[in-house]
Amino acid sequence: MMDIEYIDIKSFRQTMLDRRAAGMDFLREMIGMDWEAEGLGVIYILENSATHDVEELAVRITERDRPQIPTVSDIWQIAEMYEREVYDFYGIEFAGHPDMRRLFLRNDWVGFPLRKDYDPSETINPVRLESEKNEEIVREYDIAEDKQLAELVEKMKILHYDQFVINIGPQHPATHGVLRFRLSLEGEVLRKVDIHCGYIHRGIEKMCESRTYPQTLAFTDRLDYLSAHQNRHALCMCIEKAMGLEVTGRVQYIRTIMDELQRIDSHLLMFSCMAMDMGAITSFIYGFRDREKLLDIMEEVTGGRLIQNYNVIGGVQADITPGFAAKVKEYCNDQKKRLKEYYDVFVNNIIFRNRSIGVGILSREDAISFGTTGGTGRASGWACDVRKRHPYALYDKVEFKEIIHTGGDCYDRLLVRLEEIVESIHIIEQLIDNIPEGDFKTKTKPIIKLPEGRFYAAVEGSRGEFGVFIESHGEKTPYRLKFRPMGLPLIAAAQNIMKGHKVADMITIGASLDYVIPDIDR
Amino acid sequence: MTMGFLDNTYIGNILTAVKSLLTGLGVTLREFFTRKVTERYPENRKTQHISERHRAMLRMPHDEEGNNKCIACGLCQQACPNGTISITTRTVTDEESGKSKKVLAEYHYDLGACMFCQLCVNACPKGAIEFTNEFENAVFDRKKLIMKLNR
Amino acid sequence: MEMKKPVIKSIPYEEFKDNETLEALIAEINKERTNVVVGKLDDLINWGRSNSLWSLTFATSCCGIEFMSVGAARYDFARFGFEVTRNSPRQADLIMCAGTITHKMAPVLKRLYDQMAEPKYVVAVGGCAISGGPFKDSYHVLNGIDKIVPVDVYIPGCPPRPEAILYGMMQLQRKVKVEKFLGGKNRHQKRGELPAEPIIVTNHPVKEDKEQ
Amino acid sequence: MIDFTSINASIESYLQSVLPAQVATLVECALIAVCAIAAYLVFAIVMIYMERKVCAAFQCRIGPDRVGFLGLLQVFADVFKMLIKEIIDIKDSDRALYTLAPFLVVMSSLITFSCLPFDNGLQVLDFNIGVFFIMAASSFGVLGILLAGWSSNNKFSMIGAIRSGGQMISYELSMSLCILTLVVLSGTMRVSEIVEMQREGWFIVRGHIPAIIAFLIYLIAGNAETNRAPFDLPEAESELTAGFHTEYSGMGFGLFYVAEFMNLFIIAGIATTLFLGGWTPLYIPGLDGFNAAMEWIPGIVWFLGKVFFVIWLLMWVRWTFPRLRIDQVLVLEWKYLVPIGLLNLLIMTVCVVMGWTL
Repeated sequence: MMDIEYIDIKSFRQTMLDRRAAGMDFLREMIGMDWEAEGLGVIYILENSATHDVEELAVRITERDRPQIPTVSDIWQIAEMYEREVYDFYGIEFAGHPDMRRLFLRNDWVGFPLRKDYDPSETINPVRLESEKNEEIVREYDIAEDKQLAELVEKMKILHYDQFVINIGPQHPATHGVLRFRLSLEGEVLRKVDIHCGYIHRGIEKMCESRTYPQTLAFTDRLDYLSAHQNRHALCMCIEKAMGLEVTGRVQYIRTIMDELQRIDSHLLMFSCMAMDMGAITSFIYGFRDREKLLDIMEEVTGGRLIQNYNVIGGVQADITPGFAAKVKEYCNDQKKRLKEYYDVFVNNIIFRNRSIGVGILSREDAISFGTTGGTGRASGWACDVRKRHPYALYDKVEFKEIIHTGGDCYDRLLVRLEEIVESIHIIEQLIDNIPEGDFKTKTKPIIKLPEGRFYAAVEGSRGEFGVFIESHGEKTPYRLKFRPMGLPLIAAAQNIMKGHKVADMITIGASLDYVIPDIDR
Repeated sequence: MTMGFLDNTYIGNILTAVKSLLTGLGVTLREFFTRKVTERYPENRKTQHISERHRAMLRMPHDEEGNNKCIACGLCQQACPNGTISITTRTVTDEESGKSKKVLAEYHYDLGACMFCQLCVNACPKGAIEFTNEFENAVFDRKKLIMKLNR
Repeated sequence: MEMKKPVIKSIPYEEFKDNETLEALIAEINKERTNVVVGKLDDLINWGRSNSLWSLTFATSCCGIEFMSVGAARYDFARFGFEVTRNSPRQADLIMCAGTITHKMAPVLKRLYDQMAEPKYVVAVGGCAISGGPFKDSYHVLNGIDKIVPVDVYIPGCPPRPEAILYGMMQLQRKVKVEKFLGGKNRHQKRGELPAEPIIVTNHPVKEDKEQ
Repeated sequence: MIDFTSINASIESYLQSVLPAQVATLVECALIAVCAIAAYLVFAIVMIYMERKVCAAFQCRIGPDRVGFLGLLQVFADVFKMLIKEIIDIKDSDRALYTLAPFLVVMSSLITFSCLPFDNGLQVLDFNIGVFFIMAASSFGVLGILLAGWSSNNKFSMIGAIRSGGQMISYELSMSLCILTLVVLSGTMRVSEIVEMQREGWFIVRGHIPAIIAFLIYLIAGNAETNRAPFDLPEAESELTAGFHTEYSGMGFGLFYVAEFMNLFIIAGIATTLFLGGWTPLYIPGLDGFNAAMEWIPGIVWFLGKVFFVIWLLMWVRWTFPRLRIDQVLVLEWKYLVPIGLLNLLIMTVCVVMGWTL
């Protein structure tokens, strides 16, 4: 249950500045809301990166035609992206924001889909078969305090016509899905990077509002399919927390083990894809070869290779199979040997080292300001592991090391992932022999209703903090369900750190940040 | 990877580089001669192992007389998050007791939209439906993916 | 006339699914008789085409990862000669649409399809590409790519396992094998069957710039 | 051993006897052209198959095995497919240059290919500046790539072509330096003489350290010349989709594809001719019986055996390393390969002058 402090819009900016000065340097989450009669609003979850104190603030505005809230994008860099998202979904304009474009939807989209009064009919927004026009001009709103409504003050060009602009994506082998970069080049050097996302925006959050709680579970696997277990774990945890349901020890063990297996899977894929992006196809195949063994183990238990549908409210879908523990142990031993091969063939290779060391450096301050949790943050020296910050499941009972590197470059980002594989194996080895007997699922009522209130739960996903926010009005469907994307901070940071590098470095940086687009777009 | 006094010199750089490249070549050479991991589908169709729990298609098991366990309660249809299942029922009157009850007329299932979340199977009170691991389902016609599960 | 049945190594004809649609297609193609020489040449060309299906790498979400698995060591679609995945649509023979297609992506898919050189094929992989799958109620998801491009093979699954993708590719091979490249009917006509393009609304969403 | 010189002579005298002189020459030319093109295609097909199988083996895969026995017919299927693929007209492209570009690339490699001495006398052109001619002919392929990139009206192609230009022209230098090193050792530029001189010891052995260094640099530079990984920047898949040939479909792309493989063959062929003794058998001084046995194996087998070994080496490298970045490619050339190559040339010259060769 969250305790939210409402701030008056007049003192909003000052409050936010004060909070930042008080050490709240990590904007964990920014949630747009439509409370119908009570107006539109935004919930901010702030965290102190040193003490891990969390604070929840909210701001409301009753105006619906042109709601305006002062920006915080100059206080926390990530807010620039988050505010664009809120604008896209709720039409809230952020006064003072430098680039108020839609983030996910086409720029000719009609309406704001997450508002409760949105009309989804096909006649308003049909499938258009012509591409959207590139929007070179953006709106910027003046932040003048005395005015009632901030006015449009300036037109700014994203990319100038006299620049050599190339377009990478949305269908491009190195964008890991459907992300689109518009690059302004000078020779091979990037002068400006403009990232477009939304090519796989499926409106999951809106769909969840009309689904029962068990039905919402299925979507989490499809957000970031490489941390399917963790995502689902987070949502189950959030719902269980709201219901006041305790899961059995056996379930905790299974969930923790599965989360770590999934993490290994994701990190192996990250290594493979990074190798492929840099032209080392053979290393890519080695990574995949070993990943297949892991998938076999997971499939035997969960029935799925990628989309596993394993966690359910109150437990897991099915009990682990008898041979599970033995197979996992065999795999873990095998994988440790394989890791050396990765280092030999790819990581220590002089070509790779030259291409990744010192490339795309993200400083610790920027990492926190952008909120790039996960391996990317840890490669920049920020101890941001949710498993340590806000332990859940069994993570306060097992012993493991939080891998921290300080270089902040592409090389360190890869190293963090590879070393985390070892840590994950270490966690699994502590648990696998001690799984207690018990039920694999606590019985729940057929229809699940959550008590009124707001709930937030977070897990350490494969590439950062994955959070789930639920606002319940006591019904069997959530009033608002928001997922904290792990990838959005990453691409926000990417836009910044890519500048000044070469085209080839852009690919390296993209691969090392390890984003999964369906997770960004939701 | 240190070369002692040659560190960061012109020659030292060349030597470290060559050493790292040779290590890499060694790994691939070893793989060149190891046994390949490829599984020969479809040659191994008879012997290949697919996890029992793998979900590839929904099925309604029938006994020898062609009866199924479905009682047409519609819970699966309700549980389905995206309307993959549609059930039509008809009412039959039991001649002895005179009571009328709903029975299943047609059980339609759209394999092309199913997301294999298992909510329908979980919801079914009679265990009338289950997932199978028969994955060879590719067809040429979209209509073929909408299946009638009951006989 | 004896019907020409496409042969695929290791799987007998009868064990394939959806032979009815294929037979209907054969019947339609073979309405007009062609001479023997052209027929033989056609067989040769179709043999070449069916064994050299190079796919465009077009993966939008989860199914794309399974597609990568198909390319990796364990499933190895190189055995079928499919391994040359091209990143340029000009050089690809089929577009393997693996993943959800949203409203924003739809024009891109259509454009990629138009950029490909004939003969070209479309395979819809996974529930999302077939019907919108899990997201078919969403405001931003296209309910099946067959609304904008003609689809040759549907591979259901969410996501389909790698073997299922290989099976789908073999289905496509069968389809290619029965087609007529020379003289006969081929798939050019299929374009006409597409639904008419949706109505385009051109009004603008956000408020007009005040300066104007 | 079969001596192709006499066979050639007899064919020529036969043609001269039945046909008037000019016609006979024409027929000869046509015959040679047909043979060269046929051989070119056969080797291309063999190499594409080999590449797929070798690459698969390095990657723990099987590679093509369903089309024909062991997948032997795979490449033929690809050829049939490619031949009938639609050729797309690109909007706003420079059509003449766009069409010409792939032919230029193929022509360059075809001319170079025909200068390779496959066996004693089995060589189209053999004249006193043969090595020089090979260098010249092989280097105009870059023109085709530049034209392809320019005429496609595509920014990816353009970047690919520019990268290619910078890269190929740079690496030409160290390649020439290596060849020069060998010319210093052999004292001639006539290809047949160079091969003949290696009858009693290949140059890589006789030239010992400088020759080995030259061989390695030559392989690196040759790999870069053929635009293969780790130097495949012009078509860097993950950056530029397909680089300079992004807009080519059907046979246009097919020609680039074939030319890439044949360039690899040519690089290996030149390496064989200059360093590994061409078609001459393995010769170990002192072991007369062994040497006689080696003599029994025909020269063409020796030549192809060595060539495919070198190709395998290059494939091994190709399927192991990640790709370099454009500035690193140039740094490698100008900071490392060229200075080392120059020094190596000096060492070789000193060795030859002092008679320190074996």
